[in-house]
Amino acid sequence: MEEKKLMKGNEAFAEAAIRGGCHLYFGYPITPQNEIPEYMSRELSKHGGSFVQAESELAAVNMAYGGALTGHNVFLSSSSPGIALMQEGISFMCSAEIPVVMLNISRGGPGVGGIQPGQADYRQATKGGGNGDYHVPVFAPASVQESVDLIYDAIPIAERYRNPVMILADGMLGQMMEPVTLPEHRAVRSEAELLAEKPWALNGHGDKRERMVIQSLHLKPEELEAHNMHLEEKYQSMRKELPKYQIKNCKDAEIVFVAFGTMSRIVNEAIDQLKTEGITAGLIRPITLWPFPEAAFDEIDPSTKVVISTELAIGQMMEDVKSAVAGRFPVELIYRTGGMVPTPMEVARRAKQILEAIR
Amino acid sequence: MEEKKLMKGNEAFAEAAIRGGCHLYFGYPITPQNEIPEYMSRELSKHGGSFVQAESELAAVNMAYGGALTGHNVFLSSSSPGIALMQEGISFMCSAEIPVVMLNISRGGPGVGGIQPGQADYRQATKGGGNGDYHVPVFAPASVQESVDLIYDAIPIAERYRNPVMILADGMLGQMMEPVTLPEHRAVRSEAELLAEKPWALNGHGDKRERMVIQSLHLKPEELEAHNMHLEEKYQSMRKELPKYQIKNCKDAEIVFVAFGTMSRIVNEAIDQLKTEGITAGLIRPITLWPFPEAAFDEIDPSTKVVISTELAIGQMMEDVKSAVAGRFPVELIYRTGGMVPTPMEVARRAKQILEAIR
Amino acid sequence: MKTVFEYTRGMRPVTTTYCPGCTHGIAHRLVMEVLVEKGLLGDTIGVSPIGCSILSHDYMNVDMCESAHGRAPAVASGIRRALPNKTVFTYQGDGDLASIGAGEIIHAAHRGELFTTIFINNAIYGMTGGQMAPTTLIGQKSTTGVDGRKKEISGMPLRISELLATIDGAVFVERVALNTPANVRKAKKAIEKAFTVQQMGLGFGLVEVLSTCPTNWGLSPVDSMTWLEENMIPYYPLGNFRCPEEVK
Amino acid sequence: MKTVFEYTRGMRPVTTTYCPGCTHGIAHRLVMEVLVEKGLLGDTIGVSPIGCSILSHDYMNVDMCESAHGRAPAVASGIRRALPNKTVFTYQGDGDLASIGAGEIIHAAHRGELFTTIFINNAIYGMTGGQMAPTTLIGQKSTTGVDGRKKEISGMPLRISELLATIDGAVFVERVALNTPANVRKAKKAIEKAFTVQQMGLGFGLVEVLSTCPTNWGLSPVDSMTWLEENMIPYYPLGNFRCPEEVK
Amino acid sequence: MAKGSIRINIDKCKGCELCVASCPKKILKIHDSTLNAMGHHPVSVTDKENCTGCGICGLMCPDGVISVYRED
Amino acid sequence: MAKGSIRINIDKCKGCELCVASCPKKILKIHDSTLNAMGHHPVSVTDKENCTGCGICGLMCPDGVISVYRED
Amino acid sequence: MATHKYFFAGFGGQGILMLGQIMAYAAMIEGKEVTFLPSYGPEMRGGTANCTVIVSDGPISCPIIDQATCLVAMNQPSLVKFESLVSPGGHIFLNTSLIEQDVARGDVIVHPIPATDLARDIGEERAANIVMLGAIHKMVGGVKRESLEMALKKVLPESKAHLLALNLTALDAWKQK
Amino acid sequence: MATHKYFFAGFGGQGILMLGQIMAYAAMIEGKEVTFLPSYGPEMRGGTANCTVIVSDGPISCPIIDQATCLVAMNQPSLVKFESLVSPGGHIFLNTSLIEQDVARGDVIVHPIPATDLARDIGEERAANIVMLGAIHKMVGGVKRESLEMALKKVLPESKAHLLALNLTALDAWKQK
Ligand SMILES: Cc1ncc(C[n+]2csc(CCOP(=O)(O)OP(=O)(O)O)c2C)c(N)n1
Ligand SMILES: Cc1ncc(C[n+]2csc(CCOP(=O)(O)OP(=O)(O)O)c2C)c(N)n1
Ligand code: SF4
Ligand code: SF4
Ligand code: SF4
Ligand code: SF4
Repeated sequence: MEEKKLMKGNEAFAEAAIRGGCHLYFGYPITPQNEIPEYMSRELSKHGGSFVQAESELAAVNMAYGGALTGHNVFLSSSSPGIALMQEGISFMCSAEIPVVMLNISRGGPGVGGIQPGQADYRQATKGGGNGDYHVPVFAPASVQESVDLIYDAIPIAERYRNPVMILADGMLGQMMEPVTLPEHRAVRSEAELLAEKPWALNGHGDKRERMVIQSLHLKPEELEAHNMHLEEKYQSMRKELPKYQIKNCKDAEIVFVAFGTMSRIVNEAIDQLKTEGITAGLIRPITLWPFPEAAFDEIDPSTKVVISTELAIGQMMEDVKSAVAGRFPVELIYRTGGMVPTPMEVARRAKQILEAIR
Repeated sequence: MEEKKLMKGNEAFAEAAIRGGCHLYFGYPITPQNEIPEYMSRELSKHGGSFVQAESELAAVNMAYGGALTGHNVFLSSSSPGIALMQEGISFMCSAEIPVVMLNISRGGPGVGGIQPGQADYRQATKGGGNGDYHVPVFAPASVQESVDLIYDAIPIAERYRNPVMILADGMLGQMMEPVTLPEHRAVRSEAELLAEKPWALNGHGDKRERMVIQSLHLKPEELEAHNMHLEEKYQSMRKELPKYQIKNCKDAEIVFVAFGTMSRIVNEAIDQLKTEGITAGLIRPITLWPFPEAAFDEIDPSTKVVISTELAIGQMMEDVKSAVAGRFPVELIYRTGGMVPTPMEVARRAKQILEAIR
Repeated sequence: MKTVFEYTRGMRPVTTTYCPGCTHGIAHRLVMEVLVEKGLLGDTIGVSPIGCSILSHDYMNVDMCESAHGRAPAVASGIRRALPNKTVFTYQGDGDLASIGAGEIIHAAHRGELFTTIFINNAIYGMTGGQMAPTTLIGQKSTTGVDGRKKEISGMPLRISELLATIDGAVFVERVALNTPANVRKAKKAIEKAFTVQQMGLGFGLVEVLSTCPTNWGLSPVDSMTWLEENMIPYYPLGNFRCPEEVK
Repeated sequence: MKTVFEYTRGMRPVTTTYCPGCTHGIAHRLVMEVLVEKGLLGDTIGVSPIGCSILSHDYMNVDMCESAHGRAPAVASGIRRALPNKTVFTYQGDGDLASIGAGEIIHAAHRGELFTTIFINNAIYGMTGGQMAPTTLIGQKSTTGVDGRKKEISGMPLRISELLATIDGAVFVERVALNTPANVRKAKKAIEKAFTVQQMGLGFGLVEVLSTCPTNWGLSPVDSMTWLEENMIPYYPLGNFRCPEEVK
Repeated sequence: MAKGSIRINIDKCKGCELCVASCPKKILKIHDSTLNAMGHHPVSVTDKENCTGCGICGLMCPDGVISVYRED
Repeated sequence: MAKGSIRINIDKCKGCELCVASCPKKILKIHDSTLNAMGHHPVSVTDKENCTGCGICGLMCPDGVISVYRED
Repeated sequence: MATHKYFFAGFGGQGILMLGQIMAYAAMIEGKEVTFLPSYGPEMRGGTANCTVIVSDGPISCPIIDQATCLVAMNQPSLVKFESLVSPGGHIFLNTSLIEQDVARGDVIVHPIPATDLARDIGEERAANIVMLGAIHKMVGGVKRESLEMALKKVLPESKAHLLALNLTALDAWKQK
Repeated sequence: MATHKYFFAGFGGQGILMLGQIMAYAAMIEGKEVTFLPSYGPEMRGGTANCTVIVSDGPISCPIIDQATCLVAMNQPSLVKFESLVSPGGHIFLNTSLIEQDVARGDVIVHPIPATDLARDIGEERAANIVMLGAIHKMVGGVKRESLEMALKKVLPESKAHLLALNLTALDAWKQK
């Protein structure tokens, strides 16, 4: 294991992608993730890779598709409105089954909004704004170290399912520095190894096999339905295999918070503060936002008084929380929006109010 | 009231928009809605309006924003992947509070998919793929006549809330012909009347007032949060004021189908077929998909055995159905995808199987 | 007995879905003949965006991928950066390249991406049923301009070769037509040069191919050839706009 | 005593957030002076897309709207079609116009939309912190090209005026610079003509304004002026590329 | 004897007449009374003897229908 | 008497020196010992008598700081 | 409540959609409920065309049919593909000018009409659809003759108004068979 | 478990973020847990800069603070804006070279340091941040002196390595006040 390094989130994310084997990066500047393309522009050529500053996010997502359909690993990053511009491309890659790892360092919206951290891209990430029946697994790290690990791990996950995978972090994670242990560089695969592992990848038929096609259009609805059913099977596997969450003393908590990413760290401290006031509170931290870790909610003690979705968004995750809770507990919301971030004390105070209203 | 006309769906939709007062149309060709731009290109100039064939859907949505921020009514149409390309623009218009009526004549996806009818843009429409905290009311007509009426009515709704409104129809509705009664032409408003009604609209300050600004960027998070709270208030009003649905014998039904648009018509006939086999079934037809008409589900008789979400999508609406049912009944799914459309008999047969498995 | 003409093995032995007399078929064949003659068939990846030719991957005997409407140049850029030793081309219609994909083609040229674009200019949207394209001629009828294109409303038709030739990275730009045997032969030469430019790593190359769309023009295939000659060529002059010294 | 120079009432009496010596301020003022002199201030709608100048609506005394990054020409087209008797302009940076918005500007020109574009070419992305723009010069350092732009990786810088001048509907295209008093005066003349073209309904007009970004160039404002003169003007020659007879 | 000859893959012919129009010898003609599997009237040679084997018909056929041969 | 004179709105000055560099009479200078509310050292005139009222400083100032007057 | 579910199928160019539209117009003229649902998409390019028309005295819930009460097959592939769609006791109209094959089923009423030949006889091969329409009207009904004539006038584009007489003749041509 | 929550604030250009980073590095070198959270965005352009550094012996859950144990105000506006952030009994370091105002609260420990002047005295006005760092280290602690020196070496870019000696001097300059 390497020694710890103090790194700015965005730079650590870029380095994690490189070590994970993404030697192709296509991106367009947008705050608060500019350190990523900047880092890639300096570092990728050292690994025999390629950095292209795309003319737009629309171009970037399509370059990513092009790069990845050759079997090479591609990393893509942007921030909220830039991700909105990629929706057609994301839906396309799902339909064509092309694995790409995408990072959204999200900010406040809607529209241009602001550049301070937000989580209001929850719906954009988990429900998708592309057309049609598709899903993208979404991971939500809470620290620089976890981001690094999730990005690194997302690469083989995307490959395994032949599907894009998204990491949803926010501007705060991108801009802060924490000590991180960087993972080892994955072994570089030769072109032949790559093609052996990814027999679907295009590389020219070399007059040795039938020509291959990567497609998204299926004019015959029978064929499109069959293809969609095939995709749905993959999504079902993901639903079984991917859900990931962390639980903190839910056993005898009056309040169970649900929070992801940066917000979960604030909630963690709020829980400590509540404890000093004699209120026991627990936390469910979804690490996958899609598939949403519904099983976590079975671990809530029946004596719990309220489940509180705690978000930098106006109740976006709350919809999934309600669905998972399925009427077993009242579900309440604590949120800030537009780039405002509550302090732990603020969360604790509002939680107390909610609890008192229920008691 | 005018006499009935036999009209192709798409042409009737275009005419409804014109009669409703949308004299600006910006669009880009995409099957199965091409009759709309074609109709507009022929008709709009007759009403002193303007048709522009945009260079892309991205341009179209931004032209629509430009046209509508002057206070004029704008109509916009496309189909699934074209709508995906508009997500940044839709989020932007919500944030800038610009009313536009948008029509998605949806097809099979994901990606390019196919051109046969589908409802798999449900999530795209109702959860949105733009960034940030925003919502777009979505209306789902089931006949050419209802489409005409909903488009016509959507125009003042968009104006009232200063928010885009979407009509989600599918290729079948766009391509079929049914007799329709067209609504009256709304009175044409003079520029002065328009500005009196929409004091926010840009028209040049005429050296008579302070310059006005329409904006989406709010660099100070405090301001962005305040703006988002203001938007959220509107969304709360919409949640109260807009939900719309139709119910068909839910009182003592063993099965309650939930279906919208084209699919609801198939279900209607399936219900008749089930009746001949001694099975009573009812239908909840959401007319607004967002806000989802949760109240409708309170009208389900406690004796009902199963609620079946019936979709041309893989369980997209089912998520909202489950949430509305909140554990009161088992929720099952009947679907086709990728442009395949089930016949009434097929729906009846599968519903029977589901019912038998539950009994 | 000598074989003077035979269908290239670069084309798969299937029947295309193109309308009778549509020159997409000729253009396809020329590209494949060039790749066969250059020995590149096995080392090539093609990109076919949405448009009538989206199914060209069923016809062309090379690895191919579809792309979203207009985005083929971005996709090709991605492929080419991933596979620096392969040959890459896009085959794009005029709606695709000149309208929705204008930004992407300009920036592929701007970066001097090392791929070749075959640009089929048939002055109309084919696949979607005859709507006006940026290349539709003044007076030409379309389903979104039933009285013919008007300058006041839609501007003058866009000349893509002239526009791209102003970009340094677009080192090879030539406009050809498929209306006569002589022009078909010239078209093939241009395509060959464009691929040579790619092989030599000199920059981006584009061949604009004036083509017919008998169905949406409402003309017979033979009359379409005449219409192309009499209407398109005067506005879209044939010839080379840029060619590197090394290839001349 | 005669007033020789006074800040125009077209500018609001506030302090801009621009960095010291940034020539955005000069360009703003010139546009507003022209509108005041033409008596158009009250009849104008401006469009400011994302970029350092997104807040120009706080400074310019006309009705204005923001636009998504790159899409100002589409927004302006929409406004102009809705308000055929008003004056409309966009004020766009080089990242905005030449990169993400390349398609939109080309098609506004293609349709000959009746608005005016002020195109601020400062050879860099300002707002986001100095990344390479399509207009960044060879060798020029940026945060996504720390060793300076290289032709092999990023191509040669895009010359927007030359490119747009090939489009029929772009009836007025001129490149100016803000580095000397004489050039500032010429810039104003060009802007004035561009608006005249719009008033006369002749077509689309664009003025490319070579500007400085001292902050991201890492130079003092005064040195930036020299750098502009010595580096930008040689690659981006000043002058008129297209002008209708009526306005000459 | 004819200098050249052609072979027509009738099943692939769409009857577009591009070959007919371009044959310098004017010896190609749509065969009105035949219909191929696609429902098109395919092309046929009216005067074999006059074929020069110039190859133009093959060059202009969009559908790879025609092969052309010439005596060495 | 000076042919011209200028008025400097010190609070808006960002001290960029563009006027300093372009004044043909070289009579403008940043006033190092003053700080305005924005924290910039504003410009000042070193030699009022030499101002010709040419207007160039106003023309080159990006921030509307300077007004210029000339004797009629 | 009488409900007719027509299914018209043939080559593109045989006027299948026009056939359906005339029927739909006629029904509407009579104040009946009607839906017309065409197939659409690129398969139509030079390929096949078909449409469903439902005519009813009461509201029509569903424009998609499980079974047709009346199939018109204008060419051979249409018969093969859609024969099974017809409800027992339903009608099949065969354009025997282009269909040699027989209907395999025994539980339907078959009407062999050499529509293309009959149309050619009256001078316009492309009026075969109208010939068929006349036959359907006679043998299955659904709408009145006047309504059909009015519908014909509505559907014919102005530029083709001179073809009205010919089309009216075509309506009766089935009698000649 | 000792936890220090530093909040550094001043003008852009005063080396605020560097100050925070050196502290963070030093903490990491000692194996402590640490988070460094800068303000970001366009308000930084010529404007203000601030950052939060948390140093702790145990895991740090939250990088955002309700209260700081130590505020460093390098200019007047920072003091005004952030004075209330300090926890009772906490420390406020004032750059008295640029701040004339007094701290209003009585429940905090105030350290007036003329950092800019002291830095100018040793020959580099921009080392005021390091002067302050030395003072914090002495009066509040949190990390060891060796760690600070190692961190300084890490944070100084190679091109500025020659400034190391000067910076080490700056670390002790507070003694001169
Ligand atoms: C995002 C998106 N918008 C629109 C379409 C619909 N569409 C399909 S092909 C096409 C254009 C076809 O014209 P062209 O590119 O000129 O090619 P042609 O068919 O004429 O060969 C369009 C608009 C689409 N598939 N995707
Ligand atoms: C869709 C989208 N992508 C990226 C951004 C980030 N962004 C904001 S301004 C800008 C470019 C600024 O450069 P330029 O247009 O040259 O203007 P300048 O700031 O230099 O005046 C970018 C990339 C954004 N706001 N939206
Ligand atoms: S960053 Fe550059 S363009 Fe932006 S205000 Fe500063 S100097 Fe001007
Ligand atoms: S080879 Fe030449 S002469 Fe012979 S049929 Fe073909 S075109 Fe005519
Ligand atoms: S050109 Fe080809 S397809 Fe056309 S008629 Fe001749 S052989 Fe047939
Ligand atoms: S008016 Fe002319 S001479 Fe006087 S200060 Fe300004 S630039 Fe100098």
